[in-house]
Amino acid sequence: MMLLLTTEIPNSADGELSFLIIGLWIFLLAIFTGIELITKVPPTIHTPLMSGANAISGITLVGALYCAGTGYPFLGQLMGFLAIAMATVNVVGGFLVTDRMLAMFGSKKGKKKSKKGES
Amino acid sequence: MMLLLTTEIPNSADGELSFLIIGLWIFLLAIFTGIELITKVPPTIHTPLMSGANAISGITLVGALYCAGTGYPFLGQLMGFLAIAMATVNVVGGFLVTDRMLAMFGSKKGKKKSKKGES
Amino acid sequence: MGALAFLSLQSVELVYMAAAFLFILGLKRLSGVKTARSGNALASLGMALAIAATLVRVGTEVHWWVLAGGVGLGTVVGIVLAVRVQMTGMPELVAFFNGLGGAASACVALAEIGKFVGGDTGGASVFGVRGADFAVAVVLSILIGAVTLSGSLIAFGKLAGKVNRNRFGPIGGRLLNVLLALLALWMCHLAGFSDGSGGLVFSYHLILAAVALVLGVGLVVPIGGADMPVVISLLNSYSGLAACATGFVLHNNLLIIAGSLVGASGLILTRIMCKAMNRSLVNVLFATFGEEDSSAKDEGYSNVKAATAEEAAPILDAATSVIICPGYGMAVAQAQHKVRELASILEKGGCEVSYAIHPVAGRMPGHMNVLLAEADVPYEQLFDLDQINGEFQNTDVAIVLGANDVCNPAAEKDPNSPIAGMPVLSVWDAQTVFVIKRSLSAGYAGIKNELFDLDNTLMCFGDGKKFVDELITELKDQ
Amino acid sequence: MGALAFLSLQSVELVYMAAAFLFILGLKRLSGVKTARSGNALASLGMALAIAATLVRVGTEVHWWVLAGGVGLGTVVGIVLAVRVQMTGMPELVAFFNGLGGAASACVALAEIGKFVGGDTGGASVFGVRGADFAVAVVLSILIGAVTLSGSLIAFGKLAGKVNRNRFGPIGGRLLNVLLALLALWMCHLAGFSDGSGGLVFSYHLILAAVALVLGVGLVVPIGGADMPVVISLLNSYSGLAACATGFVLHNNLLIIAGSLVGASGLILTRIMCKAMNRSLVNVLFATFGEEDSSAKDEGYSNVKAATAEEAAPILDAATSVIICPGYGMAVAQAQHKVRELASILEKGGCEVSYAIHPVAGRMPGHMNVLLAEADVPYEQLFDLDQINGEFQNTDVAIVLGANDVCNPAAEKDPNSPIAGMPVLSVWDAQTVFVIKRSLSAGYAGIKNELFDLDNTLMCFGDGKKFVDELITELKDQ
Ligand SMILES: NC(=O)c1ccc[n+]([C@@H]2O[C@H](COP(=O)([O-])OP(=O)(O)OC[C@H]3O[C@@H](n4cnc5c(N)ncnc54)[C@H](OP(=O)(O)O)[C@@H]3O)[C@@H](O)[C@H]2O)c1
Ligand SMILES: NC(=O)c1ccc[n+]([C@@H]2O[C@H](COP(=O)([O-])OP(=O)(O)OC[C@H]3O[C@@H](n4cnc5c(N)ncnc54)[C@H](OP(=O)(O)O)[C@@H]3O)[C@@H](O)[C@H]2O)c1
Repeated sequence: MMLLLTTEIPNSADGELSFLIIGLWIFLLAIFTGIELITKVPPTIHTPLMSGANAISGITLVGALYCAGTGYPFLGQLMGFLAIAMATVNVVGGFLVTDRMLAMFGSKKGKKKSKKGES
Repeated sequence: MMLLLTTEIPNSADGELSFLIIGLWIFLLAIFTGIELITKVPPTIHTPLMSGANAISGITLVGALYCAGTGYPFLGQLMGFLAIAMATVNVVGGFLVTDRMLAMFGSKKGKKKSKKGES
Repeated sequence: MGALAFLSLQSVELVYMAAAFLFILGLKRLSGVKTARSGNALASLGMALAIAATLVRVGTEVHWWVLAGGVGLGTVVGIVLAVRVQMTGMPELVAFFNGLGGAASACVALAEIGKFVGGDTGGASVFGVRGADFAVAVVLSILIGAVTLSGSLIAFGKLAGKVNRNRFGPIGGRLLNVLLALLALWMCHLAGFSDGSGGLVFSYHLILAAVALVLGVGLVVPIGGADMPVVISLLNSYSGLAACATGFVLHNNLLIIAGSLVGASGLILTRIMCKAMNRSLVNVLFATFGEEDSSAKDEGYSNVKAATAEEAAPILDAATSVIICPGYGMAVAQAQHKVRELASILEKGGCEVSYAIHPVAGRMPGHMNVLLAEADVPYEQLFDLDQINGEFQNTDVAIVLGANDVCNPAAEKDPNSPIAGMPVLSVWDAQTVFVIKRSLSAGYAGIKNELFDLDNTLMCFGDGKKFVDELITELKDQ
Repeated sequence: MGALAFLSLQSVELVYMAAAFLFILGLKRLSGVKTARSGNALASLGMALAIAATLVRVGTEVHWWVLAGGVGLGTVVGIVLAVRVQMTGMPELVAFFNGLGGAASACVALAEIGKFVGGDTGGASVFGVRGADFAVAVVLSILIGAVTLSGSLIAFGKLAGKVNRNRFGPIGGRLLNVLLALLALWMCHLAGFSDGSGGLVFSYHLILAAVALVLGVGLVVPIGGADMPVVISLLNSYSGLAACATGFVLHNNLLIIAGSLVGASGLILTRIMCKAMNRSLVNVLFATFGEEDSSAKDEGYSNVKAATAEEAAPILDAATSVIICPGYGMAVAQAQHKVRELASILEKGGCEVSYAIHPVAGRMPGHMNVLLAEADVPYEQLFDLDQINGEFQNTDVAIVLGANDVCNPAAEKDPNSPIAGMPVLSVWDAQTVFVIKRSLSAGYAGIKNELFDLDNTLMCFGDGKKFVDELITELKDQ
């Protein structure tokens, strides 16, 4: 009994803190982080930002992969398949196309150097 | 048994996620949020920022208050008393002095108006 | 396996943390043109890490057709779409991907419900067995995800010019939308909180998804085509929030974080666009703006002076400073490479060339920047509205290339204009203004542009690419 | 009570979330001079909320002398200190408060250990009973908290001029510090991971605290007085990290968040200062810089021209542009109000007055800004290094008021100088330079300043406030 008392945590014991609360903490902080980060992105790269953010939202893939596990009935499997396929398109396509766009922004460096070389 | 299976969460069940992991998640996000926020503070208010941040670090007071609860032996109580007293100085003094400084920054508005009135 | 699974859970969480870290770092690096590409690479590395860790955790007891089939199909389609798309098609592609992201979240939630009803629930409700937070998170995932899917597809169709209001008949009427929304809420309640056999509960969720799909259509159909970028950005934010909700369903912090980041990004871009157009989000979403038949507006001009390339070239040749103001027409004509060529020729002749980029020129924020970057225009020559608006008065020629609304003086002069108050490029301050477009027809906002009537304006009718090409030929000849 | 406590826990968490939100919002508002004060108010509201919720949760089964006594004493002391302090004493006060914050964290951890050993542990170690994360978090709290306390007090003493190296004899020697650090680590191990009776375990923790206190002294004593601001800022960051560790001890997310915010703030300010001095943090912490006897350096000047107020005033009267460069001496002399008065008189005479604020002028980042704000100098007249360095060449008179290192040409010209590479105010580009200080002695870096020898420099010897006052009198007379 005494032993139990000493191991009691004064504020919040693990078991008690529901995931809802944990998730809300994370959500609160992540929203703020997101706002601070995005407001710093210059208009020039808003289109790549949009498609890049889009690719990140494909994170659902991580959730979808768990749906491939056994224990899901057929309808669940079908939904899992759809989820995985669509999220993968979003991730693969999104990052690729963003990279294609940003590569164009980057390429100027080489060009300018050669320009300097010319003059 | 089947009921148990259906209530199993595929990824991470509450009970299992230790507070260490939760705390690390929170820490990661909070550090980023802090960095983004602070880099936006202009040099002009770096001194108030320092004392304001200092006041916020008095948050330990929240932890210290739990130490006033019964169940602590005398030494623990003594430590609790010290913690509460010191953290309170930090919080009360810190926010007050920051406000005093910032009030000086703000006061210019009134002054300028009167200046305009003069000319 | 208990202890092993526990360890594995902790280490998977650590990898997820690393992934979240990389996402944040990636977005941070997006704030500079030079670091942006590496930022995207970091974010995709984070995604790869998260996927790898998940695969390890999921293990080999899986339905392979689901896992391998889904990933394989998705990868192929993703690569093909990403490689094939042309820069002008970017807004459509983003809309399409976005829809898929939302749909995936909804499907994950449905799969969880499938698993739920696959077990023996004893006829209890989702809420009864799994608690309120699970029930709410699931229905939110489905609702937001499905609205995002159908809304994005409509936006896609509108951008591609394949969808218009009439195609959908009464759907999108204000009353119908309210009814649909109420129906969706009711289905949410039934799906999450009513007792019933597994089959019944699953059907409720499917019906909820169906209603949400129709609602998505109904919400986006009445919005004017010119406002699609705002809609897409908002839906982008929704797809993030759907991922967030899925995170609450699966108790997965990484999904919550990544979802929130995307949600914030979409919201901020939406706000930026609304500000640049000087309109409120409510006005964008619920006022049927710019969807009127815009072709009928090419009347009422009294002082139009047209010029051929032959006539325009000498003026350009004599100019010592030129500002090019591209708009959506440049994207349509894919004239960016020709524009760059024209600029090089002018620069060789000692003329100073800069580009004025309006924040909502084109059909996406930053649309013009991407196109001009594709054509290797140095970004030092690109200036935004505030930087360049004072410069027009010292400029010999302003070339308005396929832009219309973004240099419409009505925004400043006519307080009753639908675009009143929107900051515009004051091209009319330049000595001479060339307006290159195919006709006198209106832009996306569907309104008349007094600029075409001004004394110092020369209308250069023709396709953007073709006309610039003719200018180049003329200049080379001289 | 089980269910009630659970409910209460959830709602306390929600209040804590609101508090975290307010802290973040408060820091966000600190990014503008106009919103800063409301930001501080928001943060203190957050703190009040968090404290109130905690009090409710703690309930009435408490030791009242601990609760009421601690809060009462702390409030009185806090108010008295905050109201009494003069703006020049700000760096010391921040250092002092900072030490208390660290100490509080250490005490909370010790109290937890007190509670732990008060129960029946059966002779097991902290680790054995409460797990590795608790044990590590506790010893980190104590270690960081105690180092912060003693380090801050030494920094306080150095700033107030009450502490110097010799007072502590051998403490602070490099070897001794390494030994102390090793001892502290060993005590960490004993405290957290060794079995023993409750009394023994508690003693280990107390010894750890004692060793950490000595370590804090040892680490800060050898650091030069000029580098105290960097040290304070670093210790500020430590006090945040200590709060963070306490959060891990108590499983309290709010402590983790607030602690991280403070930790980040301290780190960033540290980095900014190091950059402004062009030195690395390692160099600041481990090179004994600027602590040499600086009074001996007022020799070696060959071309010093002194001027009285009577001689200087006419030059000032004739000037049409003046830049005032304040430094630590202005803080010492509390000359800011007089400076403002002088500026008003000059402005009335049609002269343009601005202030050049070096990022490390004074003894704290932003130190000069606070002082000048106190004297109601409009912040539109304040310019930082980059903005104003090009202006000196078009300026008639630069008044260097109690500044020294921040306008030492050696930083640019002598690559072997200890301050080589630090960006400085190029006051020497002005037509005439007035240097107002009491003697030819060196500044905090303890080095010679060639500025005093230049042809266009006039040395105005005297206390800053007194000399400016004399200038004012002269100008009024004319
Ligand atoms: N970018 C964004 O993020 C965003 C967001 C929300 C809303 N919007 C809206 O989108 C509009 C953008 O303005 P904008 O000035 O860029 O475009 P605009 O006002 O839509 O005008 C585009 C013009 O390009 C011309 N054009 C079309 N195809 C052409 C071709 N092949 N060659 C030459 N010209 C061609 C059209 O005239 P002809 O048919 O006569 O050729 C049309 O008047 C604004 O109304 C804005 O509010 C943009
Ligand atoms: N601000 C920060 O955040 C920070 C951070 C880290 C380091 N530091 C260091 O602090 C130094 C700041 O440079 P600084 O130029 O402001 O100050 P400084 O180099 O320390 O010089 C201050 C000068 O003020 C004079 N002075 C003292 N009392 C005076 C009085 N009553 N009336 C008139 N003059 C008086 C002193 O000369 P006399 O004795 O001849 O009067 C002294 O030379 C730099 O070395 C910087 O690296 C600052």
